Amino acid sequence: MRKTKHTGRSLLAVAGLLLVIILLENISSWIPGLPAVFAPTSQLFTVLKKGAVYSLVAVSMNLLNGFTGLFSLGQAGFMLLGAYTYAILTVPMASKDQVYYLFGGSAVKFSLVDLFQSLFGNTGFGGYLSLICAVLVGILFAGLVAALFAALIGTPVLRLKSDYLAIATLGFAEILRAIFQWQTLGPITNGANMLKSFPTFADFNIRNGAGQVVLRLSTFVPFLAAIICIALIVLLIHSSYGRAFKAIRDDEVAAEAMGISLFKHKMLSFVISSFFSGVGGALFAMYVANAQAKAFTSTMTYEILLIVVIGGIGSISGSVIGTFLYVACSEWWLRFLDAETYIGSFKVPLLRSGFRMVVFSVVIMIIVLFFSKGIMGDKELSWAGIGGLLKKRRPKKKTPAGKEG
Amino acid sequence: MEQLLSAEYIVSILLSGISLGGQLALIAIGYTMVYGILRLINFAHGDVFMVAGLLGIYISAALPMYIAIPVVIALTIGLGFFIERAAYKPLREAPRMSVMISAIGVSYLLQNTATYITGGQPMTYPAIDALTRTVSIAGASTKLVVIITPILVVVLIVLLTTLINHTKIGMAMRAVSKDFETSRLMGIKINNVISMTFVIGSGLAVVGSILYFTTYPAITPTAGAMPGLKSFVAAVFGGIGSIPGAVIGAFLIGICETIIKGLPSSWNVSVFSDAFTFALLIVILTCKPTGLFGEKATDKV
Amino acid sequence: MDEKIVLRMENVTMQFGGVVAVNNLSLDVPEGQIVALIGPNGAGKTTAFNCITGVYQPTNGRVSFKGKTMICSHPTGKMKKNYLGSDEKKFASEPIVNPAPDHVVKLGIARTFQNIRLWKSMTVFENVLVAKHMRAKQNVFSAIFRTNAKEEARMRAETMALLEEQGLEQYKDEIATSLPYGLQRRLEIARALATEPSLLLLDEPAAGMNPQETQELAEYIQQIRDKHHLTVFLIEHHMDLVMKISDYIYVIDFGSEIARGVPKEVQQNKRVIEAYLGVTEDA
Amino acid sequence: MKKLFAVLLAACMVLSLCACSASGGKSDSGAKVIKIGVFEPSSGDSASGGKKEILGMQYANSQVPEVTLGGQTYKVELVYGDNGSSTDKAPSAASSLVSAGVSVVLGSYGSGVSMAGGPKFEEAGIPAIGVTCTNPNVTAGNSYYFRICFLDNFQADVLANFAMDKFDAKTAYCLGETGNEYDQGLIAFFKQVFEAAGGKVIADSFPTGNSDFGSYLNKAKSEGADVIFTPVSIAYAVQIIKQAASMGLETPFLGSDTLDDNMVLEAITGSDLKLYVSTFYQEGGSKEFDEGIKKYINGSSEALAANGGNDTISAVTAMGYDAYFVALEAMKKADSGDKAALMKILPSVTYTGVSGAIAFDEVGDAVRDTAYIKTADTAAGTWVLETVQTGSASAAETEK
Repeated sequence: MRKTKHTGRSLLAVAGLLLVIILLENISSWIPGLPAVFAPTSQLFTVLKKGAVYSLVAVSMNLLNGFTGLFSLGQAGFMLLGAYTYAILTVPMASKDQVYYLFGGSAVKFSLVDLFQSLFGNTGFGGYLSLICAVLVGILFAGLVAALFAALIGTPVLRLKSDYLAIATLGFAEILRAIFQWQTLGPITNGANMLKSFPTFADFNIRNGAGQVVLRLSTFVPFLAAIICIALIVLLIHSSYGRAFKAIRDDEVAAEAMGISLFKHKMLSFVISSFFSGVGGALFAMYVANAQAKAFTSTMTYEILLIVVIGGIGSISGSVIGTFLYVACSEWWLRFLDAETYIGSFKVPLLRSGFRMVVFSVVIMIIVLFFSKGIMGDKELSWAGIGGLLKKRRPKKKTPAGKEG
Repeated sequence: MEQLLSAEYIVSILLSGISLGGQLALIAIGYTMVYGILRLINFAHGDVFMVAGLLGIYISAALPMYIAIPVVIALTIGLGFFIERAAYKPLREAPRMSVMISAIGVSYLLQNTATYITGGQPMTYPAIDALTRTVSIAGASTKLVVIITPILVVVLIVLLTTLINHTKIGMAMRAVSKDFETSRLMGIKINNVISMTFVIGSGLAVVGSILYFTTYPAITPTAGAMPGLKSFVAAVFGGIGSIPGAVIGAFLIGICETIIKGLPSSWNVSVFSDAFTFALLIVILTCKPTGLFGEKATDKV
Repeated sequence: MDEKIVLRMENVTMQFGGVVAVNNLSLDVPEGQIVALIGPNGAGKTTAFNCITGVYQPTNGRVSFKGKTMICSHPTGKMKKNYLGSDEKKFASEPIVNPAPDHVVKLGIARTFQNIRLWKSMTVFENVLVAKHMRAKQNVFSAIFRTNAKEEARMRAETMALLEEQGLEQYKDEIATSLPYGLQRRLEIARALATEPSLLLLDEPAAGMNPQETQELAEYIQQIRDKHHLTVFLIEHHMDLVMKISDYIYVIDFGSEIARGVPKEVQQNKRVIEAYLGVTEDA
Repeated sequence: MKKLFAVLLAACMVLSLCACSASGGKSDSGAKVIKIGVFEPSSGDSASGGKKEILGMQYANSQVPEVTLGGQTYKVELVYGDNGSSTDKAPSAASSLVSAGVSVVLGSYGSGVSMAGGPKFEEAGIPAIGVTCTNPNVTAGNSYYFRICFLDNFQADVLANFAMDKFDAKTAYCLGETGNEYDQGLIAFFKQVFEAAGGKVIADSFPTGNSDFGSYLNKAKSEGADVIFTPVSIAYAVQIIKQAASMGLETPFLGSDTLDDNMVLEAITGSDLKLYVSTFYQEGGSKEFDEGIKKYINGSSEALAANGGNDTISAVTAMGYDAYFVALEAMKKADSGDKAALMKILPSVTYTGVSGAIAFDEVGDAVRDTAYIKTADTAAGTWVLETVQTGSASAAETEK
């Protein structure tokens, strides 16, 4: 009984959140004269979009590292697979020659966008429907390709222990990056060059006949996608399989002795995590509006790992909170540190391009050293927890340290 | 194609491969020693190497070379020591993952600070006359550094092995890497041993940085990342914790990499020069999960 | 012999490098009985267990479960030259069978550990529930989309029943490792039972217990044997426990069998007394 | 200790939030402001070029800091977004400019970053004027991107012809960075022209972050290249030049506009290498500008540092200077600082700057047919004009 009540409340909260996002995105066009933060060009929405995408990736990494205890550093590689799969499948036929101009057009002679447009038409509602279908199918394939690849490399790699597994997966990501940059595959991957012109979040904004935006959905879409995927991961973690994963994390030997097949379950976790990383990669491509192997370096994996750790290894809500804090700090709140600033005629010392990242890394070091359990530890944000927090503490205090220990 | 088979070309490729391997070996030792003792992949090691390069630039601009080099060595060793004390020591009791994250954090901090100071632009390493002189071997002209590197590496490794096998601190190091807890109980000053490891590792990294950046004179904030990762792979490849393993791994990787880069352009394979390192690693790990010279660890049930 | 043999070890030898931990061990565990394997510290008891449960692949020998070969091995590769045991020809022609530990559990052999290995982040309830995972009829999709709700409910109900039976129900929401030592042992047994075994392997179940607790444990083992129709094979140090509950005892020292028999016989065996009291270090 | 840090962290966040809201409202005080976004790399591999391009804009801004539109005087403010020379940082730098409320964007140095940032400007409806991003794909497929420089197919055409005319080159070795649009595009176009004329091209690329160019140069030598074409970022160019110098390579180097940089010049000075680069502007093109910018550079230590410590004028500085005035011209013509109005008027804007006449074609590209080829005087450490190539404009047209 209690359970259904909680599910109901969670669903309500998610629906509420999505509604708030739509409101937030559109409020500036409905009520003029609001502060600049609410304008659609505000950095707020960049943070929200990137945060949504990254939180999915962080959660998928947490599934592997936090819940199954597999120390994998292949995240960027699977994102790359996802991003490329999505991009290759959805670059419209009309743009292919331009995008693949170095290779005289693409070897992939179809595009999901055109495919669905030929079914539903390319204007008005039909156009919107075909966009949704193309993106959906593209994302699904992105996940599947990443999952397939994970299944292939899982057999040799998952037998390795801790650090060896980490370095092997990191290596695989690097190998993937090289393969995708290989000129010989150019007609498919565009060599090492950028893939672009595929549908992005901005394409989901509903426009009227004159091309004016009527309803903005470009932040709502990544949120919806991320929420669905994270919900699936949460369902998995709370299922019998999720418990088996945790058993493997806590004690492999005991898990095996209780009939849990290590290989099967590690593989399952690896493949599922990779699937969602692939989906995350596709969303990332939609967010930055391009796909290029260069972006998916080990630095990206480290970044996501840092997010997971800051949020709390083994905590989904921690990963999500961690992501938004991380993205907001790096993209928005600390940006002023990069600009040379004068107060009157006094030039504020130290402030110039690059200082933001220095401060940011110092903050990260402080968190890592002094709050090594992360924001949430391995606890989850729960209704009871929020209630307790509101009662016990003054609601003002919301720093990461609020829940230490 | 045929031109590529000329003796001159092959010799020049092999020479630069050996010299790259030697430079990687010096970094790899730092990785492998730290791992042997702390079971920590010290991701910041490659960046210490980069910082050593930057220090070389800034200090040699102010001081004559023969003073600058010892100063750079001292400062980098100090940096290595400081990093251990500030970022790793407080986490000695924490899960291994935390320490590794801390290492990634330090790496991030060093790179970003370097970006801030240099503006992210490549800095040019000063030419050290004794190393940059051109010599000619089997018709292939090359810098003296290419010849000096492997010799210096061998000398340093002999010194290091002597230190480890025949001194008290070396014995302590071996003991700690065998069994951390017991060594502590036996009254070995763990922290001193660990600091010493970092000092040696950083010291070798400076020498590596001088040789490396003399050969490839541009230093960007990320200049340490790839050599660092490759050296780590070399260390894993040879069986992490084993010094001869790391050195052999490094030479192998260095040579393979330059050979791949040297293959005919029409094959389009030079993009795999880094990837090949990792492919090699994965093959080794799947055949022999603990590397070439790694010790097999059995879990106690 | 009209009783059915559940577990049979034939010439099992386990050699690590140049050390023979288990040497040519052969034994039978008949159905419904409690059989003990005893021996001084380092005699190779746990290694023998690990050879049965698939943790180690024995160097040589065969283990059969319910009359079927479960594990079979003979020296290969480098070991061929360095093998120090005997009977290496006996199984040479047979294929090597080396199931993973989870496979062994699936056949119906469950075990506990000498140094308790409970899952430390989980509650008492979850510890037992996870052990139910293996036999649940579900797949990952039905688990994610909750179409396995019936199965899940069944697992939970059975777990609860098991906890009640073991008297652990009042601790069900506590973190497993926070329980007192004796209860942790009991929980580990409950967890093993949740895998629905027909043979239960207990690795020093009385380690670290006082006489009172040991007494209780003895009764408890017999109880669960009867209730779950189990065969029990245990390793033990506590002589009184072993003597009290075992139907048959095997004694090993330095990996080799030195005696076998019913408790009475073993108690009076000279070599056993020597092994325990004399030449080797004290147990 | 933990508490202390917690409080400090919290304080940091509050402070930064305040700073954000403060910077948002700053423009309201005093005179009316029009913001021009400067989308340039001031860190990373291309920082050296980006900074010089910015220098041109800053100089232009210092000369004409105000614009009168609709009878009202506006102060023109430059807002900087550092794209870090990397395509993965570019979108977020572009977003930061968008959120700062700029009316028009200038930049970037480097085609890859322009392509990566372009969609963000398009989404926000802000026109962007590319200054020296020469890859065709910057403007193609993005109606909001314009540019005032020539295109790579033109540049490659000029260089390929130059190589064949001057050195009678039969085999060209081309080396570019993997995944850099600019490098790869130029090499591809160069290959087209060079091979069409009967030459042989060996195209090779090195991975990002590579520092061992000896292997590549060795290969070039062994494969018998008559000329080495290296259209790479400044950072790599410097390394290639240095390693080539230490190898004593005699093969002449051809470079694209990126190599017209005093860091490259510094690297080559004192060596025996031969380097020819194509570029947008040659010192002496406009006396007035040359004197003015030199004075400006020498006038502040920061500007001097940005220019690499001397007052050699880079072509990109002149281009940055012109780009600023093109933007201003558009504002005057539209009589508005509104991004939509600017977008509407830009295709029809014409302007004659220090680097020549600027007008846009239907794709948004500048109609340009002049490239300067300079060579490095390795003894004096200066650029010397080799020739001015007025490429057949048709060559550029047919490529499209």
